[in-house]
Amino acid sequence: MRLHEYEALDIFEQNGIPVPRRGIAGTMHEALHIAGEIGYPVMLKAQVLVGGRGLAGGIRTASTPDELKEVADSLLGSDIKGLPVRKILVCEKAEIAQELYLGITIDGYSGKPVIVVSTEGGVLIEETARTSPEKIAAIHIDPNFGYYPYLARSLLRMLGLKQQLITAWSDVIGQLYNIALRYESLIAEINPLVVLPNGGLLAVDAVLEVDDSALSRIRFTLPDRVDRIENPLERRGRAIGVTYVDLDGDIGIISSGAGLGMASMDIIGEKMKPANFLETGGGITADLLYRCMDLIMMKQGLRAIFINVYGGINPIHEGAKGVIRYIQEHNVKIPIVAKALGNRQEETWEIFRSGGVHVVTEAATEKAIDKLYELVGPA
Amino acid sequence: MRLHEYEALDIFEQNGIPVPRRGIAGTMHEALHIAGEIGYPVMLKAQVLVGGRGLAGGIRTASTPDELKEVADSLLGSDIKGLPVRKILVCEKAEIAQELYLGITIDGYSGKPVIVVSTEGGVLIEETARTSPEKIAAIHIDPNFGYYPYLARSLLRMLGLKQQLITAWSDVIGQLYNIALRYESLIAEINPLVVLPNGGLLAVDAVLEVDDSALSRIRFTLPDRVDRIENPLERRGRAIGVTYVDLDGDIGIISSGAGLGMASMDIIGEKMKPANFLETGGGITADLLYRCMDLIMMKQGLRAIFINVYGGINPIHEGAKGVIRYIQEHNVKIPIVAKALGNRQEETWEIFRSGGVHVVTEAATEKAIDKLYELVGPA
Amino acid sequence: MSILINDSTRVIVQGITGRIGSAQTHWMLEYGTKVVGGVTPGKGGSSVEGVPVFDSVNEAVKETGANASVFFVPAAFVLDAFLETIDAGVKLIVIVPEHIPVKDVVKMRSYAIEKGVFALGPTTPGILAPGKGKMGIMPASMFAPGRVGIISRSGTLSYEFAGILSENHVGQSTVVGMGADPVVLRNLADILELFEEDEGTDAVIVVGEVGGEQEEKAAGFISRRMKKPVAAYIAGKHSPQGKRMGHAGAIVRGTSGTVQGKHEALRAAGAEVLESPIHVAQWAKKYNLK
Amino acid sequence: MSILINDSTRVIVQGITGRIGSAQTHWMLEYGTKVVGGVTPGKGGSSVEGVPVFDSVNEAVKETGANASVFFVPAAFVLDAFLETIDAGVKLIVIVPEHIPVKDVVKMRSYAIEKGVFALGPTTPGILAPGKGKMGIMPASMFAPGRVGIISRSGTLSYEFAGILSENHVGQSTVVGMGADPVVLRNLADILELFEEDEGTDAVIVVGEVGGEQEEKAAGFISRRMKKPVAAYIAGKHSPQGKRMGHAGAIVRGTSGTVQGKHEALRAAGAEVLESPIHVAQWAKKYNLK
Repeated sequence: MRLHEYEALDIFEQNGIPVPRRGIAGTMHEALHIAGEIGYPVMLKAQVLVGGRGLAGGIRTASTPDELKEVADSLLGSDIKGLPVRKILVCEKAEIAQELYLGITIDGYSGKPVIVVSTEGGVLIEETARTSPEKIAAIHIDPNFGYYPYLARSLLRMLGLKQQLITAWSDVIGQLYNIALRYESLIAEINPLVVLPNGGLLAVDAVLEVDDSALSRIRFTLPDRVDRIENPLERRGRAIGVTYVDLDGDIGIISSGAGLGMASMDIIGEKMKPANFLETGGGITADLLYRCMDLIMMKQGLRAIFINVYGGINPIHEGAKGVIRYIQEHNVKIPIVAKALGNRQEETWEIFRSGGVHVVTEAATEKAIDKLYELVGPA
Repeated sequence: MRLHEYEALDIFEQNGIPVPRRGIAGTMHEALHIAGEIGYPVMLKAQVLVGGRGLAGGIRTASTPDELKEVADSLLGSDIKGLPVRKILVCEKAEIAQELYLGITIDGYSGKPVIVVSTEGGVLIEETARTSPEKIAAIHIDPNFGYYPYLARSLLRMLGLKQQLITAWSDVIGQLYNIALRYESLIAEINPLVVLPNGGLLAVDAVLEVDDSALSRIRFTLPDRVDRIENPLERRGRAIGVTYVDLDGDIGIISSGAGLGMASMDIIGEKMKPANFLETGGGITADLLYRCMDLIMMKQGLRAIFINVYGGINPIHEGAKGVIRYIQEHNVKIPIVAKALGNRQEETWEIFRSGGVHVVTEAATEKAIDKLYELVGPA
Repeated sequence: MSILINDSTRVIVQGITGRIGSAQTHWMLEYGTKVVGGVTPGKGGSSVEGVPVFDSVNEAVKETGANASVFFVPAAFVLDAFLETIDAGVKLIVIVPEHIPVKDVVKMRSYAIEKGVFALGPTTPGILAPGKGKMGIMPASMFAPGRVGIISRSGTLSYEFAGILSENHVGQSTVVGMGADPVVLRNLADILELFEEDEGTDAVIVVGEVGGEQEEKAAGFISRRMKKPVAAYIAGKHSPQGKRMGHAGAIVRGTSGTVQGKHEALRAAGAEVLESPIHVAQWAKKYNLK
Repeated sequence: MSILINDSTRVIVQGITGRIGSAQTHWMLEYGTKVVGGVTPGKGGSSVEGVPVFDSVNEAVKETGANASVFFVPAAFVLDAFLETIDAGVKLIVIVPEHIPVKDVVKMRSYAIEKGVFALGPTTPGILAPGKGKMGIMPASMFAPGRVGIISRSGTLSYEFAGILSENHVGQSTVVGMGADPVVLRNLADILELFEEDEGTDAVIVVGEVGGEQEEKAAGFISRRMKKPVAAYIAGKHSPQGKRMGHAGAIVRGTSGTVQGKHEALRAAGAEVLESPIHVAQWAKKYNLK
C-alpha cells in the first residue's frame, strides 16, 4: 500500500526527518488559509498515487493569494494521469542549494534492504544512474546485523562529500531506515532531499509503500486500504479478495494465478483487447467465482469472458458451480470460454458445459483463445 | 533501575500478559475501595523494592473489609526490611492449580539473553534449581537471530508439559521477551506464573529491572530514578553522580573505583566498621569531591574518613583541592587518611597535607588503614 | 533422474491438519510421494490420511526420518515454523503459502542460506518429479515423465508448459516453482545450476514474468555456465505498466525489469525466447526432446 | 614479552579530541606508546598532541597502519564506532568508557568474537605492558617491568596490585583490565590463556570481585589448562548483600557469585587465594617472582 505524500510526510516528521511546513487542503479556501499561515510563495502538490506527477502539471507554485486561488481551483477536481485530485498539499517553498536523492528498498535478488544515495536528486535520477554512476552509491544491509550510522557515513564518503553534509545526511538515512523497518516498507524514498542555503536538509517529497502482507501487524492509523483505490472496479476486487486491474478492452478474464493471467492477456492482446486482469489467488470457492463473474460483468461493453483456471490448490469444480449459478441467475448471454485443467478437471468440464460454457480441454491457452476469437471475432 | 511491582504489572498488561485485577493504594480507604471493586478475598502486597518481601510479612490476604482494614493499617507506614511501605497493591486472589517460574536475564558469561523456566515456581525456586534440575530449563537467545516462539515451545517441551500449557506459556514468554527487549531489562521475571484451574495463566508477580545505562533512550513515563531511592543519603549520592551505599559503621570512605572501594571496605571491616561505600567513577573534579565530603559527613557519628583514589583517568590533584576546601570551610576535626597514587601523585599529596590530611604513599591499602586504626582505634 | 526430490525424499507436511494441508496430503500420497508425517502444534497424536501428526518438527523428524518439508501454514506463522524446521535438520523446504511479509522472507532466506538449506517459495506450487513424487500443489494430470526441466516464477504457468509438453509427448524430469514473491528463498540461477548438473535433464524451460531481475541474472548464469539448451517465456508483454513506486530498485538493479529487457538479456545469453507458450512444442521438437 | 601489546602495536585513539581523549593521549605518548592517529568524525585534518586526527577509522587505519584502538568515545556512540573499527580491520580494541547499555555490549561482544577481534571492556582501564606501552588510562607510576601477569575486573585494584608488587621489586609482564561491566567483551579465561602461553610471564594474579561467575569459570580453565602459579583476590567480602533482583541469573549460573563460592572454586582449581591485597607480596616471594 502506497501512502499519500502528505501521510508519508507526517510519518517522516514524527520520526525526526526535517520536512517543510505544510497543510493538506480539500478546498481552495482551506488552501488559502494554509498558505496564509505558511507565507508565500508556496508549493501546491496534487495528492495522487502516481509517478510523474510533476511533469503532468500536478506540482505548481503560487506567489500570491490570487495566484493560489487560480492554481488550487484548477488542480482540485482535475485529473492527473486519470486519477482525480481530491486533496492538495500546500507547503513552504524551500530555497534549494542542492538536490540529493535517498531511497531505501528491498533488493529482490540479494534479499536484503538496500540504501541508495545520490548527489543529484530530482526527476532525472534514473538517468543519472545510467550516465553518471559515480554520483550514485548504494549499500546492502545485512538484516541480522542491522543498520548503524557508520555504514551511512562510509556510504556518503564514497560520494566525496564534506563532513558537515555527511553528518546531517547520515542522520536522515538512519531515520528513514527506522521508518522502513517499522512500517515494513518496500520503498521509502526522499527525492529530492534538499540542501538548504544554510546547509540544513529538508525532505520536500516523501514516498512510502508499505508491504501489504504486513499491514495487519503494523501499528498505525490510516484509512482502510480498500478506500484508497480510486477505480471502483479495482476497489470492488480488493473487497472480495482478488486482484483486479481495469483495462480498456472488451474481453473479460478470470484466471487463477498471476502468471497465467498475464499470459492470457498477452495472447488475447494479439488479436483482441482484454477488459481486465483478474487473478483469484489460491482461495477459489463457488461464491468467490460468483462474485468474480459479477465484478467483470460490471464492465461496460463486455463481448466475451475467458476463464483460465488450474486445479492445483484450487477446487475448480467448486469454482465452476459459482460461474454457472451466476450465468443462470443473471441470464448471461455473451460467450464464455473456459480452460480448466488439473485435479477434478472432468467434473469441472461437465459443470461448465451444463451452463453453456465452451470448454477447451487442451493445455495451451492459445487454443482456448483461438476458440474465443472464433466465437466473437475482432472488436 | 528496578520498577515497583505495580509499575511492572502495568507494563506487562500493556504488552498482553494476563495479570490480576488490581489497584494501587496509598491509604487504607483507597485499599478498601479497590477491594470493593475487585471482590474479596484480595491480596495486599507491600510495594517495597526488596526481595523476600513475602517471608518478611509484606504479602497478606484479606477476606473481609474488616480484615482488610486491619491488614492495610498494619502494612501502610510499616517497614519491610528497613524500607518504608508507602503503597500497597490490592489484587484479586487467584485460585492456583500450579505455580510456574519464568525469568529472562542477560547471562554475563556468554553475553546473551537467557530464558529460564520451571514447573515449580515460588519462593523456593533457587532451591528447586539445585535439588531438581530436571524441573528447570533454560535457553540462550542469539541476539542477532532473535526470539521466535518455536524456541519457547522446544524449551517447554524439555519439561514434558502438555501442549495446551506449552501454547499458553510460550505466548507469555514471547510477550515477556518483547518487554525485556523494549525496556532493555537486565531482569524480567514472573514468579509465580500461576496456572488457573481453567488452564489459563496469570502473572501474579512482576519483576522488571531496567538497565540504568539505557534509561535515556527508553521511552516510558515513570518517576525520576532519583526519587525511587528510599535512603536519603543514597538518593543524594545518585543526585551528585556517585554510587553511595549507606552502612551501619562509623568510618567514612571515598574511593575511585568500585573494586578499590570494596577492598577498602573489606580491609576496614577487619577491625572497624565502614559507614558507607562511596565510589566516584571516572569523573572526579574539585567540586565532586567537595560534595562527596559533604555527603559522607551527613552520616551521624562519623569517627574518621578514608580517601582512596588513583590518578588514572581522574585528576586527583583537583579532587584533593575539593577535599581541602570542604575541610577548611566546615572546620572538619575528625581524622582523614588519604592514599592517592598515580598521575600527579606528589602534587596531590602536597595539597592533602596542606589541609591536615594524613597521606600514606605506599601502594597497599592495608598500610593506610593501619594508619587510620592507629589514629582512631576500635569503635 | 530428477533434481531436489527423488526416491529417498521423505516428506513432512506442516499445517497438515488444515483444510488445504489435508487435501494436498491426499494428492501427494496419491502421486506416490513418501509423506511420512505431519506437524500441527497441539494436534500431535492424531493422523491425517493415515499419516501421523506431531506437535513439533523435531519430533516429526526424529520419529519419521523425514528430510524434506512442505508448508501449508498460515502466513503469520510461517517464519517461526520455517526456522524451527531448519533447526530440526530438514534440508529441503517448500513454502506454498502466499502473503508472507517480505521482512519475514528476508529473514528466512538469510537463515536458510546460512544453514545450507534449499528452500523454495513463498507462493510456490512446489516441486514435482513425474512418476517420483511431488511436494506442493501441482496437479498430477499435467505432467509426464521425461527429460525436460521446467523452472517457473508462476505456479499455473508451470502447469501450462508441462501440459503442452505432455500433450506433445515430451516429458519432464522435474518441474520447479521458484515462487512469485519479490524476494524468494532461492534465485532462478541456483535452480538452473541443479538442472545443468542433472543427468536426467536434457534441456530447460524458464518461465519468467515482467519485473525484478531474476531472468537478467539467470541470463548471466546461462551464458557463463550452461551447456544444455534453454528456452524462456516471459509473461506480461501486454500488461499495463505497473504504477512505479520509487527509483531505488531500478537504480540498484540497473534494469527496469521489462519483458523486452529480459528478452534481450536471455537472447544474448543464447537462450531461445518463446513469444507465446505454445511455441515450446516446436522448440522441443527442434531439439528432439523426450 | 607481553600479551596483547608489543613493539609492533600501532594505536589509534577514538574520541581523541575530547577532554579525556586528549589528556590520555598525552600520557600514552609519554609512556612510549606508538599512538599513530586519532579519530573524531568532523575533526579530520586537525591534530592532538602532534597526532593526526581523521574523520573515519577506515581512513585512520589506511593512513597510519594502525592495528589497535582505544576508545574515549561517549557511551551513546560506542556501539557504532566499535562496529566501524572492526570493519576497518583493527584487531585489538580497548573500550574505556563506562555506562554503555548492556544491549549494546551484547552486540559488540558477538560481533567481535565473530570477526576474531580481541576487545576489552567496557569500563576497563585498558592494558599496560611496562616499558613497552599502554592503551588506556593506567597511571604509569604504579608499574615496573617484570614477569608477573595481572588480570583484573576492577581498574583501580589492578593499579593497587601492580603498585604493591613494584614496591616489592616484582615487575609485571602485562597488566590487563577486563572491564567491570556485567557483560564484557572477553572473559577472564580468555586472557588467562594468553598469559599461560606468554613466555614472558611466570605467574598470574587474578583480581576479581563479588558477583557474576567469571572467577568460577576461570577456575575451570586454571584447573584444566594452567601450569603457571595463579594467585587470586576477590573484593567484596564485607560488601552488603546486593539487593537481589531476580532468580534467573543465579539459576542459570548455578552459583550465587559470593566471595566464599569464588574462593572455594579457585582453591579447588589450585590457585592461591589472597585474603587481602598486601598478601600478594609474600606470594610473589614464595615463587621467587621478578
